[in-house]
Amino acid sequence: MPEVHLWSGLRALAGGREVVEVEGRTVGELLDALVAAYPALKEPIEAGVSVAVDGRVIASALNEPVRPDSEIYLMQRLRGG
Amino acid sequence: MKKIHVTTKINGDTVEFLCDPRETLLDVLRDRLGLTGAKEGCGTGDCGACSVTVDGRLTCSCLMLGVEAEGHEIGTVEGIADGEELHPLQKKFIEYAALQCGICTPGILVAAKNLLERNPDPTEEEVRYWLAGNLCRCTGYDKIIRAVLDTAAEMREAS
Amino acid sequence: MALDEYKPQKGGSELETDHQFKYVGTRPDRPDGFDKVTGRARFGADMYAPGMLHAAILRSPHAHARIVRIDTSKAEAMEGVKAVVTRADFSKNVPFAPGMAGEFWNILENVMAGEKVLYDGHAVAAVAATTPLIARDALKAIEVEYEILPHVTDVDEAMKPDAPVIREGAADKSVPEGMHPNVVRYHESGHGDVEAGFAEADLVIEDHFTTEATHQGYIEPHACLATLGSDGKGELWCCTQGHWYVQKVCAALLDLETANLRVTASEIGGGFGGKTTVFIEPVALALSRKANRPVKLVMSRSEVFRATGPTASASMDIKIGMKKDGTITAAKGEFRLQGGAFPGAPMEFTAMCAFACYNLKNVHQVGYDVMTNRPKQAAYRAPGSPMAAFAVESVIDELCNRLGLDPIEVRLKNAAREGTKASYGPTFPRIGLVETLEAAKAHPHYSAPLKPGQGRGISCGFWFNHGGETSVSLALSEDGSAQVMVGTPDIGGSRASMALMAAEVLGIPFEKIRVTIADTGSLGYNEISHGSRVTYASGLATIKAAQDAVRKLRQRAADKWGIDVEAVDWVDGCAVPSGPNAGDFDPLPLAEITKNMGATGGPISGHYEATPEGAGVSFATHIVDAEVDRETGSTRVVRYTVVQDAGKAIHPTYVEGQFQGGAAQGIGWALNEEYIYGPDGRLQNPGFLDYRIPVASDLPMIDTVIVEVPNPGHPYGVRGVGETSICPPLAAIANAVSNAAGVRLRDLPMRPSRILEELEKQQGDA
Amino acid sequence: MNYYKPATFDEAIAIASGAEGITRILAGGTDVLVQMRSDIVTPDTLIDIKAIDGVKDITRAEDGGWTIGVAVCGAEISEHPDLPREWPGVVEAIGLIGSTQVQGRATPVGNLCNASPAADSVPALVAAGAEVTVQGPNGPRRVAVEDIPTGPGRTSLQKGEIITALHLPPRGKGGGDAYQRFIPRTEMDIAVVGCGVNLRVSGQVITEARMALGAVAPTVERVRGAADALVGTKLEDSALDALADLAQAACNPIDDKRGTVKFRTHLAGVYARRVAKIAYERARAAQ
Repeated sequence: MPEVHLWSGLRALAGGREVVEVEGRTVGELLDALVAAYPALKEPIEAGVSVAVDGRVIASALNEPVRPDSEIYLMQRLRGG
Repeated sequence: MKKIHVTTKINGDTVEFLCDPRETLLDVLRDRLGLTGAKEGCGTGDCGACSVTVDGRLTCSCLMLGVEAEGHEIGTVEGIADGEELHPLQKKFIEYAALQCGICTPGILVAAKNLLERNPDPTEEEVRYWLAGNLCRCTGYDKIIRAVLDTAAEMREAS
Repeated sequence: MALDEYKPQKGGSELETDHQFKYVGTRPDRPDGFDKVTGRARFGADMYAPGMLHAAILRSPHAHARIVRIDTSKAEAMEGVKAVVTRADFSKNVPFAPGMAGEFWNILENVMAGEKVLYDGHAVAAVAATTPLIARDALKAIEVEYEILPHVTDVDEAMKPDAPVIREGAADKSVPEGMHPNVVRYHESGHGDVEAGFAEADLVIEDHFTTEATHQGYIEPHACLATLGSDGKGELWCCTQGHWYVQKVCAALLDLETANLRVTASEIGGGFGGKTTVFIEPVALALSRKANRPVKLVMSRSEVFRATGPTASASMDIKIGMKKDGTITAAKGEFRLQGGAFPGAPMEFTAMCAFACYNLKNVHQVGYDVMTNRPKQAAYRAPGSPMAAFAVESVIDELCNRLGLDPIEVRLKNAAREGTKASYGPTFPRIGLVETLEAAKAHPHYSAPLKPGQGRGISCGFWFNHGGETSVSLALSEDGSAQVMVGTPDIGGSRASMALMAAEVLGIPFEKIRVTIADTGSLGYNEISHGSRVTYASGLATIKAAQDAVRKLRQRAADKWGIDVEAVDWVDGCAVPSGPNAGDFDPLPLAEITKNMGATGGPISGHYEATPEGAGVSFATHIVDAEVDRETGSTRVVRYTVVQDAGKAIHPTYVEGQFQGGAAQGIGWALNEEYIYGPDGRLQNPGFLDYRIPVASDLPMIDTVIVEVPNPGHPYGVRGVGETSICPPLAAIANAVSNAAGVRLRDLPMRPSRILEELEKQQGDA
Repeated sequence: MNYYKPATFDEAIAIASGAEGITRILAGGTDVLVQMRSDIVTPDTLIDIKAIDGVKDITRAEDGGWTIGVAVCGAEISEHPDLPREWPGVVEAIGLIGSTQVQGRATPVGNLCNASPAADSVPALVAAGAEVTVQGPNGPRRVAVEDIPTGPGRTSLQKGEIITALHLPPRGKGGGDAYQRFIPRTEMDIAVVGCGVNLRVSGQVITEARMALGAVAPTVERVRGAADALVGTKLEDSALDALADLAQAACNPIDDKRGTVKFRTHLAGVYARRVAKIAYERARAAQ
């Protein structure tokens, strides 16, 4: 199962965990699984998160594939100038 | 408020218009005469985007009333090219990428052309100080200054 | 380095590894150059419509006040006034939500004040009249009664327990218990054990830094021309970095169907992030609907300063530990940013970018998003990153000075590389920081002697870059020329890069390609031109759309030759048999295929719609020499060199331009630009006279070095280049000035009086 | 707003005398138009004096000085064949007002009548001992430049009075003047401190000295003790010290967005020294 790293600000919403294991083959499935496991994450995830998959920052594509051994980090959604 | 009748010459053509005395020359050029090449970046003479010449002297058209144009000759960016032939400065600005967004470009071209008419061989410092009243936020001025200096060199060779 | 050293990343787009570029990397004249040097390019304020009205906005003179009463009747009764709008004329269906979740509500509240005015310049009403002068006179006839409330404009003051509350309930759940209601978002990230790391250090420096809010300072004020009927259908012409976003927001704020509002992006006179949101467009539309006439609305320069989106200001604490050999053992940062009277200060990017240049075992960063009575901040070129670099790179410079270490060697020693776990979490793919440092070290500037009174500063900088939703269409003409329709407004010459990439794929000359910025009715959705994404994402989509067209061209050749399409290659603008086995046919040029395309299967176009997610992060290293007049505190930047990784420079001249522009803006931010608020909470310098952006005589030539470490997420290796260039300057200049003056400058801008004060303190200490 | 373009000063004075509300004279317009655009002042009566005979002329006066017409713009003064040589400080000061574009319009008399304490041309004109002709319903009078501004935005001109000419005294032998200002950028800023110095020397010894400071008090401040500090000296360090002290003592500035009291006072001393040195070198070279 992929491990998802949360930024510290999210940890309080996920029972204090820094790393959460959830099932999913795409970014979208991971996010859905996260919200199912920790409903408090719904608000920040809906407000906009990017997902770093193996070092690549996925800003919005929910269909990006994820492998079981992928390195996954949630990040706040990018806004550029 | 009663409008005032004004007769002037713009880019060589006689032009007549009516304007409120509170309107600036820039307002008149843009809103009454359809000459939108001059831009309003500040309205207070601080950015130079509205630069025109009045009787050959460089001026901010936002710092002059439309009624003051009576009897004078105005030059705008629309009058810089000779028919279909671009002025050497215009060509060099494209070649050097001396513009990014292009909003300051008309004012800078009017100002630079006026400089080269007075001083065909300016130093880098002279160009920088002459153009200090023309703000550009995109380029850091590097390519603008190079384009003006190279145009000057080319025009000196050609003449 | 050759392209073929880089293998495709998992899930990324494939690099065209064996590509010998014919057009990409050349420097042709930009396609819109002629329009822009002759004055005929049409910017936001250059559009007129028959029967058009002129609008003006009434703005709050107070920093914080309750609106007790607005009486517009006298204005409405004036001859020539055709409509007056207030908040009542906008949607009631935009919900409030805490934090960033309520972004549409926040925009609505910012566009037209509701119950309270929240900053000096906040819009309270607007008028449309037959002339601009009547509209301005009518504003004076609108009566507004205010109940003045206490205000706060400083970030640290706004966090204190007794600070006035801007808005209860604006904080989202990320904010820890017990914080002031003005703290609306919170970020914390990092890894390792920083305290253990500090214990390993030979020298630990902890220091406090501040930066003031600055403005993007685009020369073109916001302008639009709106037409909207009570049938809910409208047209909008405006200068914006993203017209689909404008369409979406305006539709929401005015209860329209998005598709019924067609938005056309004018030429844009600079944006730098400041035109990524809306300010006047919904107001002009509301006036137009009410007056049933087209309405033109153009901001004055003072309105731009008072009521658009400057940057956040920042108050920062940095602590870094270093060993004698230059190894950084731990780093910690706390970043408090105010972004005006709304959530959104980019403190999470400040935190995430702060230490991103370094390979750190122990790192921790905290960010606070704080509301004050200032205008709602907007993005400005790598939002949040420059201030972080200023604080962090200043401390690293000080560590190098005190340990007697070379600043580039120390940075090389600690530099993030491929495989480094980034300070913000993930593992870096192929990145180019080391290459920029090596190039800076090798540059003659770095070893040039300094004159007395001069100091040298260096700094690195980092920005993420972005992809985003993108649509491109490419249509071939019968004569073999091509139109490319992209949806990202061209702020700095991107039409040229698009045409170069299309030329590369199609194999036809650059001059045969016309790039148009399509309106919202002519193309699928496109995200804003932001995040340095245009050459990356629209470029990628242009390449893919051109490849789609090429596939169709190959099919036509295959049909003509009676062979399989797989047996047809596309070489240099011609269909050719892929090998001897495919058959013996003469190359079929593009124009030969398009000449008869109507009769061979119909028009040929290429399309691409996607959200490319392979944007490559980028790094830069800047070298600055500055000179300080110790009698007056005046500073002059005398030499400047930018070294930055572009991935691949499609049009190198415009890449250099981005480097130079970012550096110049950084010089302004470092030395002279600042928002100055008086004790009354009013902005004191809303004009170019006292908001001092660099003028031509202030700056030296700005040298550039383009480093190319290709981004595996783009077919040609492009990384964004627009934003990273503003990340190092604040720190590089501060380091140069500090080294020239012999005192550490910790607060921006480094205005002369401030430098003088620091010099006096130094003399006092001595 | 009513706009008038009289052909004579008498006509202009008659209009100004009879006008109700706010009256402004329009020459270069670089302050008037900014105030109109920013909604600070919208005049009820605007009198454009550029059609009056002689307002664009620079003429040598009978005493060897100069008379400058009230509509002569900065660029025309800088381009004059003789004036910059005789009064380099005055011409430099006028040349520092605004950009090239502003130089094409702005006039020194407009700079004076705008009555900003930071006006660049005024300290140099005061140091030079310049005067203006003021004409009103009661006829013309000559007034020293330093007596025109009475406070920020206020002048001693009475209703119906108009300045009709600017006069520079004859330069004479051994005279030199200079003006410098401090600004944060290199151009386009309002002076944080401005300093004009005008000296006469005989050999190496200073025989006459005048100094004026801008932006350090509600009006441009003539530092009357400058002569005592400098006359009889060869501008030795002790004389410069005394001058700098005087300059700082003359300061009565405000804290504002452009500079603090402390900063302005400090700069006044720095610029008094710097500018006096330039004026001294020029005076010595002019013998």
